[in-house]
Amino acid sequence: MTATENPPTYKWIGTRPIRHDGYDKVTGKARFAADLDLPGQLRGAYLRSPHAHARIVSIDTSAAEAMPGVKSVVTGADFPELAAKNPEHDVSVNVMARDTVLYHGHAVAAVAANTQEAAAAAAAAIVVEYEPLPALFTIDEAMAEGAPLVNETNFTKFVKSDEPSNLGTVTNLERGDVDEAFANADVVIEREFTTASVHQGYIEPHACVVDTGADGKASIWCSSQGHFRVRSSTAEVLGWDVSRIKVTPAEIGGGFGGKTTIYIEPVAVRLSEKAGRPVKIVMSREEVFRATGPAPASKVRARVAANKDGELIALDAWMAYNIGAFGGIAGLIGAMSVASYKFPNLRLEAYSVLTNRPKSAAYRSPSAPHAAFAIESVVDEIAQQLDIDPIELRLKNAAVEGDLTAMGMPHPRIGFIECLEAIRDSEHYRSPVPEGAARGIASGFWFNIGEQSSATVHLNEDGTATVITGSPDIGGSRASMALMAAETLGLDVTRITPLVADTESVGFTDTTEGSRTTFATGMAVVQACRELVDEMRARAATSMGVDLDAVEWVDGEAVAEGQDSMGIPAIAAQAKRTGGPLTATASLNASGAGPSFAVHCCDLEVDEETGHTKVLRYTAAQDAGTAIHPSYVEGQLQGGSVQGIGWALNEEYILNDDGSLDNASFLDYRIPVASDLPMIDTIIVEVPNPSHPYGVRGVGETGIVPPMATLANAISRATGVRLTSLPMSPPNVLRRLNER
Amino acid sequence: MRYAAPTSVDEARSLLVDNPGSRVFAGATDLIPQIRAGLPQPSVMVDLKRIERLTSVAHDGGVWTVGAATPTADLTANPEFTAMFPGLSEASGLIGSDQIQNRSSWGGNLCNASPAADSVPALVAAGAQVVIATDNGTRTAPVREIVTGPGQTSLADGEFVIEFTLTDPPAGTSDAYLRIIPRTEMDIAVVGAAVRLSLEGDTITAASVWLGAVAPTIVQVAEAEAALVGSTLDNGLINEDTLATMAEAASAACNPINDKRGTIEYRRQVAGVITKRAAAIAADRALNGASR
Amino acid sequence: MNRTHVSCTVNGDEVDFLTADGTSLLDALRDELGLTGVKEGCGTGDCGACSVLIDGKLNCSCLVFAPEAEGTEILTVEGIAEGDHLHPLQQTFLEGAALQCGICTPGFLVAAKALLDHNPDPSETEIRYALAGNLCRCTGYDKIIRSVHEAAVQLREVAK
Amino acid sequence: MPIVHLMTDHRRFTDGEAVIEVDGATVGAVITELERRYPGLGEALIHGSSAGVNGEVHSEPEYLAVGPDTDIYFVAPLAGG
Repeated sequence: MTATENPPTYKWIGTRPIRHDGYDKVTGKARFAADLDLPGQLRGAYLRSPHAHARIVSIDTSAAEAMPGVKSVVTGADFPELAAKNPEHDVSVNVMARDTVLYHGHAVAAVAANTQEAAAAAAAAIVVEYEPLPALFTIDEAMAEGAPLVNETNFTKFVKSDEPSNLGTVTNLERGDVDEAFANADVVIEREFTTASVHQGYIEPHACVVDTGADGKASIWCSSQGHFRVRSSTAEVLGWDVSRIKVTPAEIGGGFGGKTTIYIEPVAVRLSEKAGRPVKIVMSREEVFRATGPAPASKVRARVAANKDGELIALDAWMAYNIGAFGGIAGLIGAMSVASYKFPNLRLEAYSVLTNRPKSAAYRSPSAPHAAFAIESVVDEIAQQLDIDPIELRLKNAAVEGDLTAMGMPHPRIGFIECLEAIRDSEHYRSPVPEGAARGIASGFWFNIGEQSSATVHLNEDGTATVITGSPDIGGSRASMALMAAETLGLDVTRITPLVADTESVGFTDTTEGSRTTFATGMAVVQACRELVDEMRARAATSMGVDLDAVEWVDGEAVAEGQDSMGIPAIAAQAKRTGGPLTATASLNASGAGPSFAVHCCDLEVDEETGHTKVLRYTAAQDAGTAIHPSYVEGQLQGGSVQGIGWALNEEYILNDDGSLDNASFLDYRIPVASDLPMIDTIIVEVPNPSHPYGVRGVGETGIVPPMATLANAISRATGVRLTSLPMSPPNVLRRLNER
Repeated sequence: MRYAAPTSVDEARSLLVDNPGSRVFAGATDLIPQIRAGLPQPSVMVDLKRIERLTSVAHDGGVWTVGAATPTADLTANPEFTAMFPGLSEASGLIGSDQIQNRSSWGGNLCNASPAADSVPALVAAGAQVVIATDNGTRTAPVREIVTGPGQTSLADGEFVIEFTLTDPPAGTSDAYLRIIPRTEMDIAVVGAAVRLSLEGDTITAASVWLGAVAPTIVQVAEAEAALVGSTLDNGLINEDTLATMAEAASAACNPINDKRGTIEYRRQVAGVITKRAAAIAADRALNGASR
Repeated sequence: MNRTHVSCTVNGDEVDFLTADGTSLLDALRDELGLTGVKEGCGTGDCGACSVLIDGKLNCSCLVFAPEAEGTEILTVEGIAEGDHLHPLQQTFLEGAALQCGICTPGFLVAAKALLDHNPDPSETEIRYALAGNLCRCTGYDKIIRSVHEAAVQLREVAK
Repeated sequence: MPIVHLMTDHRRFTDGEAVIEVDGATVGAVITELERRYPGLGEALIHGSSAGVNGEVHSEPEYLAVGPDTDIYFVAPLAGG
């Protein structure tokens, strides 16, 4: 279903062609990073820290080096020390520990050998002497007065200080007079919320194949959301110029933010260099859980004040994000993500807190889900207490164009109201709540970003076109690029081949993150296609012998009065005579990314004897701006929703006392399985983004923001118990029900 | 490490006797992850699935003989077996995904000796016996005597289970198995409860109640059995007092641990819940089976 | 480690290969036979990305020792299409946008084929439980379930 | 003159002042002027912010032209997942 405001008429945009890369993916031909092998290739394996925090006293690799089949061994000593202020410093240390291990599973050494088994055996034969240091795992421990340092090289960002700290950022945002608002409020609800650390859970483990040459250059094939960032980060970690590295993106088996950074590539480069052979590293699932990803755990205290007619007059929140062993800005982003309601009075205090846990990574609207879980829960409780329909309460307070986000900037044109109305008017919301079940709704917001993109369009000699970008395709973006090119050129989408090129074959392009690819890279594609259209008009004018001004471009054809119109194949066929190959390139730093709001609705029932929650029905409405390929927009909404449902119900990092991960497998890190879920209905709301030629906002991330509160709000209505801690797993739910 | 696929019990026995550190397997669904996780590798991995007797299912003279390596998918797909042992069939069908079901077996589920094995409480409730290959012949033992602790069995070195035997349930007898898992599939039981009971008219004349995943080995809930025996169904339902007594007894019988799959408190509480639910299902089945 | 010579049929072709005895069938298919459509997501039987049919039965190839394949018939995602004619499941997955990143797709196709081979008219619940051993993190399963259902409809039409 | 809006975090350089009129034809010129007036603020803005101008967020906006009535909102740099 699509709710569209003044729909423009498009020929290709909004259609649902089969994605171009789909055929290879359903026949097993698609090449993911682990599917590539090079002649003479070695396999790499890691030794990882058995301590959450320890000084490395010594590393003895001699036994490993002497083992059969072992070709190279690397440790922290094989990488240059970067200055603490270097933006890649933390990545460098995370890739391979130097004198200190900072979390259980931190890479300490790596081996390349003829076989995976030989490499693993040799890694296990490396002898490391550790001197354990105090390890901190929770926000409370790390923020406690006099707490030992998690990481001696962390300095709080945006603050001038020479003292290392356990805080990555400290943020205060304030407007209005919060204390007075609370003093005058009719209703005040205050709750403390906690969320567990969760993993992105992409099904494909990190993998790369690296070859290094005698010319001192390295070629990397890898799974990544941004191969240009792989290039720059790897170069920095190695102390190299980027020109020494070529990165070719393989198909990527899921990322969700977790593949926006690097882990294995510089290690593979050094192993390959030292061995003089290609090296392949494929993480095990256990390594993925122990040493990559997770999104932060959090603790949020939220207090909301309202008038009795449901006007939300103030929000006062304290937020802390457990970001693992390295600096980061999760707390700042979390505070900035507070943007859904007008809240004339607002006070946010937010912290990014370091602990001896794996370095946290982005995960789909990073930091926003934690804040939304708290605020959407408290707002819902206000609606309950005032006996106001939860959508009506939100409609009354929803931010519109010109209202301020927490960071003080006015919203551009946004579609929050439209999303609320879409759910309010949906068949789902209008239908009675099933007996024994309860219904919940919640909303979510994410900014989306612009950043740099490049695109090249080649018109082939037969009139087909190739669209080349530098944006790894994690969810169907190639199909979107082809559709935007088809629309702009007036060319059948099946006559367009969209490609993702390596770092040497296309202009610089930022990572696929921040829901930016269809927006920003799409903008580059449209710009390149427009230039190509201008060039085709010029060539047609030459062929026709008329002035350029006399030629118009109409539905894929050059049209001039008194002349036979020329289609793209005819123009392509004339290319050599009219000036040579037809090609166009565009590069840009996109501004004007359009925020995307979402509103979710679910019906669920709770087994009050066992604490099980069963989601019976789920509907997600989200503002796409314009849905270029509606199937893949729906897919983003559905995928985000289900990741959120997993986050809400069962996913969590369970740490042992020593900081090791107790559930480093898909058996016990419980992402939703097909039988856990109902169909996920979607409503694509289209409030076009005025800053994009086709109105695109980007939809990749917001979908994960509302589900936790959506479910908690429904559970509250089902049981009378307000759950404030994630996951709402059966034991946790039953414990709270017992306390009733 | 060497792989061997004997085709007879004798051949398998010889491999085990001749190769210290060897190990039998059927589905390998636990063995391969254990090897991956760094547990010691067996000298010889003896694949039992090529021995016909170990993958055969026979029903003869009121006795079921089920090869120890028979895939559980074969059992759940067997309508005659499932009609007689619906609870045991559903317990067998809960061992992992469809993929796992084509590999998992009673023999493996039993001898892996996890306290959470789904089929074991149901097998014991059904009075199953195992035929064990010893170093010079065979011996028979009740299933409940095999597991002695987590990862521990009473099987001597070189012994392996050949087959399971079950006698047809008496008239008016049926069973049920329920488990608690966080999701709907793909999890290890947090608690499992098997109940088998017999009816004469509306009166329960025999009952067997066993719990999994709440102690180092499965646990019999004798008090629940005692509460059931002699009670009468009211409109086909076990009365509330009996259910409450059972639930309380089941909770009390638990000796669980806190782990990543559940807390002590949770396991105790839900053990009672699923025990009474399983009993209700078993009673309904016994009644409807008996009335047919 | 001992090595074993294995002969079997893979996607209709008789093949043989030499494998270390402890090697998984998954690694043998990928490394010895080049069938990299079979994916590893976990190596412990929890994600289903390595699903194959062995003698018509659905298996996680990561939980099978390669020597066990002796004499069997194996079907991988590479063998589902007949020549250049896609299997209805492949076609409905494409048309129904049942894949995003595509890493789980081979396993889902094989598992769905196993389901439809013995249950031509599964309910939504049956499809969901039959595919519970296959993890997908991108789609939320919705479009996969719909596509399997649609393929079942098409296969039943063909069978008529 | 362009009107600069500062996040709370940046107001510690301005003695709590949230909205400041600053001369400059580009965002970069505005930042330079802010640094001159409030030592440290310019550096903080260069290394830790994007700018919202005319409803669009710009990353690394130093050369972006601004008019006499343009509102400039300095916000933290964003990424995403």
